Amino acid sequence: MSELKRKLAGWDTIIIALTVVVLVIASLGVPNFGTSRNFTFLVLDLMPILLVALPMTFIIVTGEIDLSVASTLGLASSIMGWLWNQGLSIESIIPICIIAGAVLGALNGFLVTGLGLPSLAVTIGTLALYRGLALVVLGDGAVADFPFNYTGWVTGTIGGGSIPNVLILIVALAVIFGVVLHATPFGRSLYAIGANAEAAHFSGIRVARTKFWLYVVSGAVAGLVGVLWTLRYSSARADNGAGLELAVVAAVLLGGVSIFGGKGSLPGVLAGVVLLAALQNALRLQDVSGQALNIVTGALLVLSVLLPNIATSIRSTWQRRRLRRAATV
Amino acid sequence: MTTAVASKPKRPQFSLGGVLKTRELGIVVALAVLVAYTAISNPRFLSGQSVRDILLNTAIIAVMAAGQAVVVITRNIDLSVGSVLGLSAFTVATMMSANPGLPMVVALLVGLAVGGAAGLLNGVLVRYGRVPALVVTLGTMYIFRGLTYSWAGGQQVNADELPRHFLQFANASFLKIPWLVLIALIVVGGVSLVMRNYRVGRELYAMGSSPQAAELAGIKVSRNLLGAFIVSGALAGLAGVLFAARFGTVDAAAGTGYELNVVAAVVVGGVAVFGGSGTVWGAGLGALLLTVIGSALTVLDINQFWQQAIVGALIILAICADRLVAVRIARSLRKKDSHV
Amino acid sequence: GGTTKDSASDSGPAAAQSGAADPNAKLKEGLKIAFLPKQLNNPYTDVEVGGGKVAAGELKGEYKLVGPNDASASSQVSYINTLIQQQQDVIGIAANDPNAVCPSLNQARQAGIKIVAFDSDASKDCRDVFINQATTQGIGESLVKMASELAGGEGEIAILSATPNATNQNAWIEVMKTELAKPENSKLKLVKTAYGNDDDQKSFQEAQGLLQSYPNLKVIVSPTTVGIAAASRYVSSSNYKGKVAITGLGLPNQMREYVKDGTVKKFALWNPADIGYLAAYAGAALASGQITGKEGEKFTAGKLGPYTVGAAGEIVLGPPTEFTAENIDQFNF
Amino acid sequence: MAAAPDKSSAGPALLEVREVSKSFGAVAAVQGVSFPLYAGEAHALVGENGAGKSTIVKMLAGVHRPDTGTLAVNGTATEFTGPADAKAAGIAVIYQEPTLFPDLSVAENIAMGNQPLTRLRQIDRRAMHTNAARLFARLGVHIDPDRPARGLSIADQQLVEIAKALSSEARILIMDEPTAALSGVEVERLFTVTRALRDEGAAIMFISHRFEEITALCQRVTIMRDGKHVCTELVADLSVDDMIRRMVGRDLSALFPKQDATIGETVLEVEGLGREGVFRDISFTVKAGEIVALAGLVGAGRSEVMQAVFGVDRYDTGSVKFLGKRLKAGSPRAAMAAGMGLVPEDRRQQGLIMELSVERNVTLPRSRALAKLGLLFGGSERQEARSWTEQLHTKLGRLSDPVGTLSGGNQQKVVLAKWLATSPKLLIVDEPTRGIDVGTKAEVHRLMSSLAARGLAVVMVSSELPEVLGMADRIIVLREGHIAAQLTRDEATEESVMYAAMGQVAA
Ligand SMILES: Nc1ncnc2c1ncn2[C@@H]1O[C@H](COP(=O)(O)OP(=O)(O)OP(=O)(O)O)[C@@H](O)[C@H]1O
Ligand SMILES: Nc1ncnc2c1ncn2[C@@H]1O[C@H](COP(=O)(O)OP(=O)(O)OP(=O)(O)O)[C@@H](O)[C@H]1O
Ligand SMILES: [Mg+2]
Ligand SMILES: [Mg+2]
Repeated sequence: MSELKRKLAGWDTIIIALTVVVLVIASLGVPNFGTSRNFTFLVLDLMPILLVALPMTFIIVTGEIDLSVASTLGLASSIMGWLWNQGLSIESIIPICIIAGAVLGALNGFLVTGLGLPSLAVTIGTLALYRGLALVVLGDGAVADFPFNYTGWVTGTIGGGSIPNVLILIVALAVIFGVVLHATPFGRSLYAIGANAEAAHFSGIRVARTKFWLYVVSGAVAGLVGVLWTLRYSSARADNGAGLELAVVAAVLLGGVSIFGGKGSLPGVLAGVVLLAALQNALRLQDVSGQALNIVTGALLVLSVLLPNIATSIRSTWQRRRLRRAATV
Repeated sequence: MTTAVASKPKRPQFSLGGVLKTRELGIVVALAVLVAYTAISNPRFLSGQSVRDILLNTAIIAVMAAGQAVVVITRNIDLSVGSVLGLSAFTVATMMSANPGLPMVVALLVGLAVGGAAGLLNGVLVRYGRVPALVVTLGTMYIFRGLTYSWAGGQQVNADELPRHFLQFANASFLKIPWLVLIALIVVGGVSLVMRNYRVGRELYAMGSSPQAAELAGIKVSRNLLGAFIVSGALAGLAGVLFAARFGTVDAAAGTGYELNVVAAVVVGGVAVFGGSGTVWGAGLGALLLTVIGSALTVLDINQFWQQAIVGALIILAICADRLVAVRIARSLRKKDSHV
Repeated sequence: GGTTKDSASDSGPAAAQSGAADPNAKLKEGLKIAFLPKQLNNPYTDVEVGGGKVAAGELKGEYKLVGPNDASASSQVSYINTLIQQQQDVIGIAANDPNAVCPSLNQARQAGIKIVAFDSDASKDCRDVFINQATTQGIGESLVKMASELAGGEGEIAILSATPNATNQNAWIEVMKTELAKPENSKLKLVKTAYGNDDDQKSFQEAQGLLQSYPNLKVIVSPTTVGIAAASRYVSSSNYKGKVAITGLGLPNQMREYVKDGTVKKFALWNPADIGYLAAYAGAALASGQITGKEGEKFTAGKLGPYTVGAAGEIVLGPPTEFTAENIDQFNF
Repeated sequence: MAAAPDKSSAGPALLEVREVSKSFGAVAAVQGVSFPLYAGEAHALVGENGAGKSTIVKMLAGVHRPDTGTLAVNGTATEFTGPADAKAAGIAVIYQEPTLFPDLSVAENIAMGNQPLTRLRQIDRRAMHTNAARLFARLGVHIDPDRPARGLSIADQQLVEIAKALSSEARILIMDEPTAALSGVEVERLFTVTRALRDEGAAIMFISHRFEEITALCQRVTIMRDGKHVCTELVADLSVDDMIRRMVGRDLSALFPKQDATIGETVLEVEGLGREGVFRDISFTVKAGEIVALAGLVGAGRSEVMQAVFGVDRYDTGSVKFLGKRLKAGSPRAAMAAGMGLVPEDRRQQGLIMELSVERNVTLPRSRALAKLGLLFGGSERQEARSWTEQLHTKLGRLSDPVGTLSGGNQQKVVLAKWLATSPKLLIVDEPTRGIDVGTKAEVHRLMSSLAARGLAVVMVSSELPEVLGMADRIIVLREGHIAAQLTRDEATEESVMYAAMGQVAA
């Protein structure tokens, strides 16, 4: 089977196709889905998952995982609220929150690469730790009085048109991450690490250092998303983004990234995120209950991997049959 | 996760038995210290009622941890246990409230069956669908929860709708030990024994240690893998029954978020997430440790907001300690070699 | 320089108040009335919105119920957005976070949708009216009153609340504290406020924690239906039964067993169904221009009779009912 | 050499391969091959890399199912649905690549599947331990049965595999290049044991690229070329040259064509290198155009030394100088930048990334150099990969195929290509011709000496004495982690090297 055909058989391509189909059907079939206001809502809803998914893709490609992202987001949000109450200017708070995220990421990175602890275990620990610290920082209160010119920007659209401001940010970051992963030596090294860390080490790739920086980036992005989240809901709270981590992992896997590392593409992941968000948005417009959404999400997740496998196995058995027949005649 | 040799602890199974013990010994020590400290600052922590409560709270997580450990040892994971608990708990609760006449045994069996079925589905998808366990069980986590919700809707089974003997089961005890605790002990003990001393157990370790090699060695990989997931599911189902009996009130949200606690317990208990090593009773101890931490913090009257942070920190400490022991073992090995 | 807390201009443009009220305006029919509770699949909520459904029927309106599975702050927003898309006439909302929902609610109001907050208020400048189950003052007082009676006027009491940032619970607790400060309650000592996050098991374990940490505890006051049920169940199954009294706000159906077995002497609650019912009528009145949410405006809420909009657009349902072994069997919710 | 008792061929075949074919996608790995395995006879299977030997092994083991054709056990055609069936049929297999369970103890690895049981059907640990110990004694190796398999050197792993196969007391023993990782002594021990089994009436199938081993052990040989069956003959009736001619399909130029190179300035200076418990005070130099061989018994620490020099492994004492400049310890990247390359001994774990395509593997160390403005475009990598794989005559389907689908020897060529592509000044090759057929071996040797002639410095770790003696200008012999002797090309003989390596006169 040819290069092209094999590419087409890949999960990510299937997901991308599926996403397009869903978008088309929804905008034709679902009333109010196609409207520009709904588009804004859609973008705002998928923003956090999509942004966090970018570094998460890198990390999973190297065969590790980061379950602490949502808690990092929450902690960043708490810090933002606390600093705001201290009377700092929002212009200085935002970079501080991003740096804070980076630091939290660095701790993950150190535990994983420095001490060689399994990332799944470590980030389950920091998941609890960071969320706890978020509570310590902001307590049970919520800080709300952020300046409208910022909250407004996040929820607003370019010149009041139909393109949300945050879309620029999303596209920019997505492009950067995509190019780095798919067209740079660094990107190549990530796949190598994910597929066989020892061989990568023997090829002169700095395995530990690379992973460490991935966690730092992941933390920083989570911090940024914490800021955006806070501004969008104009409410800084300790429990912001709780439970987001599994949604992100789900989206990344749905996008065709192998949980064992070494496989996956960013376009696939983007498609995965959009697919989930669009489906939920459309189904909600159709008054489908939240529980049904759960079932759909789960089913999609499993099917996205199951179907291609079934397809290939059918193909191969069919081939063996043909050979046997050829041999008997 | 990656099997990066660099980050993979070098660790014997049951050879160097002494060293192996120290791995769980670490947890035991941690437990002792924590209990001692808490008891000193508040003696009531060791009062019958309090100890009883802790054990009762541990029982449910411990039962699930035993099943989870088996799956993790085969280099897989089961994130659906929380949802399975919810499904089984709600099924059993509605069944018992519908016909209060049913004996406890039936409830337990139904719970096991529901869970087992769920586990079977996971296993089939992982083995025959060749879908990574984390993906499958993350998916079924959503699916089972969704099913329970759409079935239960708003309704909730309240204590007053459940038959006495069912609720009694949580507190009633057999020679001073509450049934719940007894069941947990039997489960953890039994599974540990099988995993340590029986062929199928060792085969599960082998599968986790090197899946390809397991295939070549002619191990019945499919059978064992399905078995592992069924056990994990069934025990989650059993936990569901215990949950219903203990908490009386059951709604569709029962057991939400348990999956991470259970995995945490298993990991703290020293089971390597890359599979192939660790022990079931270690996982049981992990569950106990986490519960004790939880109630100790409440008893010590630690600021509500600090509690979660402390739990997280302690989890990480536990993992670090485990790693230290592992490194020590690796060292001792190297030494042995060099004098060959 | 930069934008700081002090220099910040206050949040967004509040939606323009629709003109003057016309008390005799006829209630419109066929109104689209949507309810967005804190979270679905919670028995208390179901009773609440059940009342709303009845009212919507009487008003010949279209009733709709949507909502998240988790009571998290932000999860309600996407549902509000959806309701805006669907051009509802009235949204009845129990806010998980008074501010997080604000921007969307204002968008809704700009789109001409009337917002009725019930049960748990959204911040004032993004809703038209708020249906208050009872004055915060009233509830706080009756909670302290019951606690004092059960404790025999003196001793340690503790509070088992819902989530640490539940708007209404915190308000009530504030009132309780001021009440306890009064001389007649000087012998009552509030030793701790624990949070069960409206999660049955967490509440259950928090109750355990309280009883272990405070041997001389006399009363646990739980101003949340989940908390009081869990606490009662723990006490009734432990050897604290009879030694420690439980009271607070609970659902008769959930509490019946513990009232019967003596664990709980008395607890209070308003009729949740009436809240939804009143919310629906208030929404209709708004949508029909009978009221605009200004203080002093009057309207009639079907079987509940006439109501007056209070300060800051608050509409108070009425005093809570106390349930005891004697009267509990008359209620079924 | 025990000549074959010819009557055995009269007896019925324990196992018979009948017209089997197997293809993977486009690659026809095996096409209509037939041969018998007789009781009490050792049967060699030879062919170039990628000829299809391992594929046949895997079909006999029940890992692959033949697309067409059948396997007959005791004359009755049978279908293996999985390795379990093959085991049940009394077939024990040593795969080309070790297949141990790193977390389990060595004893348990050996016993896996048929552990001794107590009456409670529990595993009898003591019995298991003693069995393992007995087997090791029989093979004369020193491995602690209770240590985990993780951390064993390839050689030790291979020995455990052998013990595993012996423990199952199978009637049919299939060995796919079991000696590739072993040095002379172990090979001899292995052969004594195997001969014993054969004389007890077992049927042996033996795969190797070393003809002296085949003539030493086997009575019958089956030759394959490009997946096709060439012939099955008595070893006695064929000269080594006949075999090579039939298997390669042409006459071969001599092995070890060492051409003299002008020795240039010193490239590598190792000073008193040492690592706790593995090696100590290792000092030597390598000059441009020189081929230095590291000889010694398996486990002598040769790989560890060179890995420390290259920086993938740490060292506690001493220093490494490259072109006069001191090299940063523990940094392969620094070593590469300075112009060093290391072809590691463990292809699967260290040399290649099995899931990645051939091209990605070849260009991995070079991706930075190939990038334009920091960006990589598919073209540049592919060209690089194509030119090098073609120079080494690598047998592969598509450059985008996962390298794991190549045959053992072809994988080895890819590793060589990967490092030659970095055009290094010093190339360290650890067991460069392990599992490589004669044809390729000759190429690799020619390549090495021509590179040396062009001024490349080469350090070669090898367990194959002929190779060491044939290729090296200088030979450094390691024993138990320290240098036992340094011999020039003229001083070096089989005896002198073995003497140094074993510390006593080689019997
Ligand atoms: N799993 C597989 N998928 C695709 N192709 C394969 C697979 N296994 C083997 N092949 C191909 O089949 C052919 C024969 O491989 P095989 O391993 O049998 O050769 P071999 O004789 O063992 O070579 P060597 O002496 O190097 O081990 C090779 O071209 C190889 O690329
Ligand atoms: N990964 C490892 N972990 C622990 N010990 C090891 C490891 N690899 C090798 N050793 C030990 O280090 C010593 C030397 O290793 P090794 O056998 O690779 O030396 P060698 O001379 O390179 O042998 P060969 O290259 O022929 O395999 C042996 O005692 C071996 O057991
Ligand atoms: Mg081979
Ligand atoms: Mg070596």
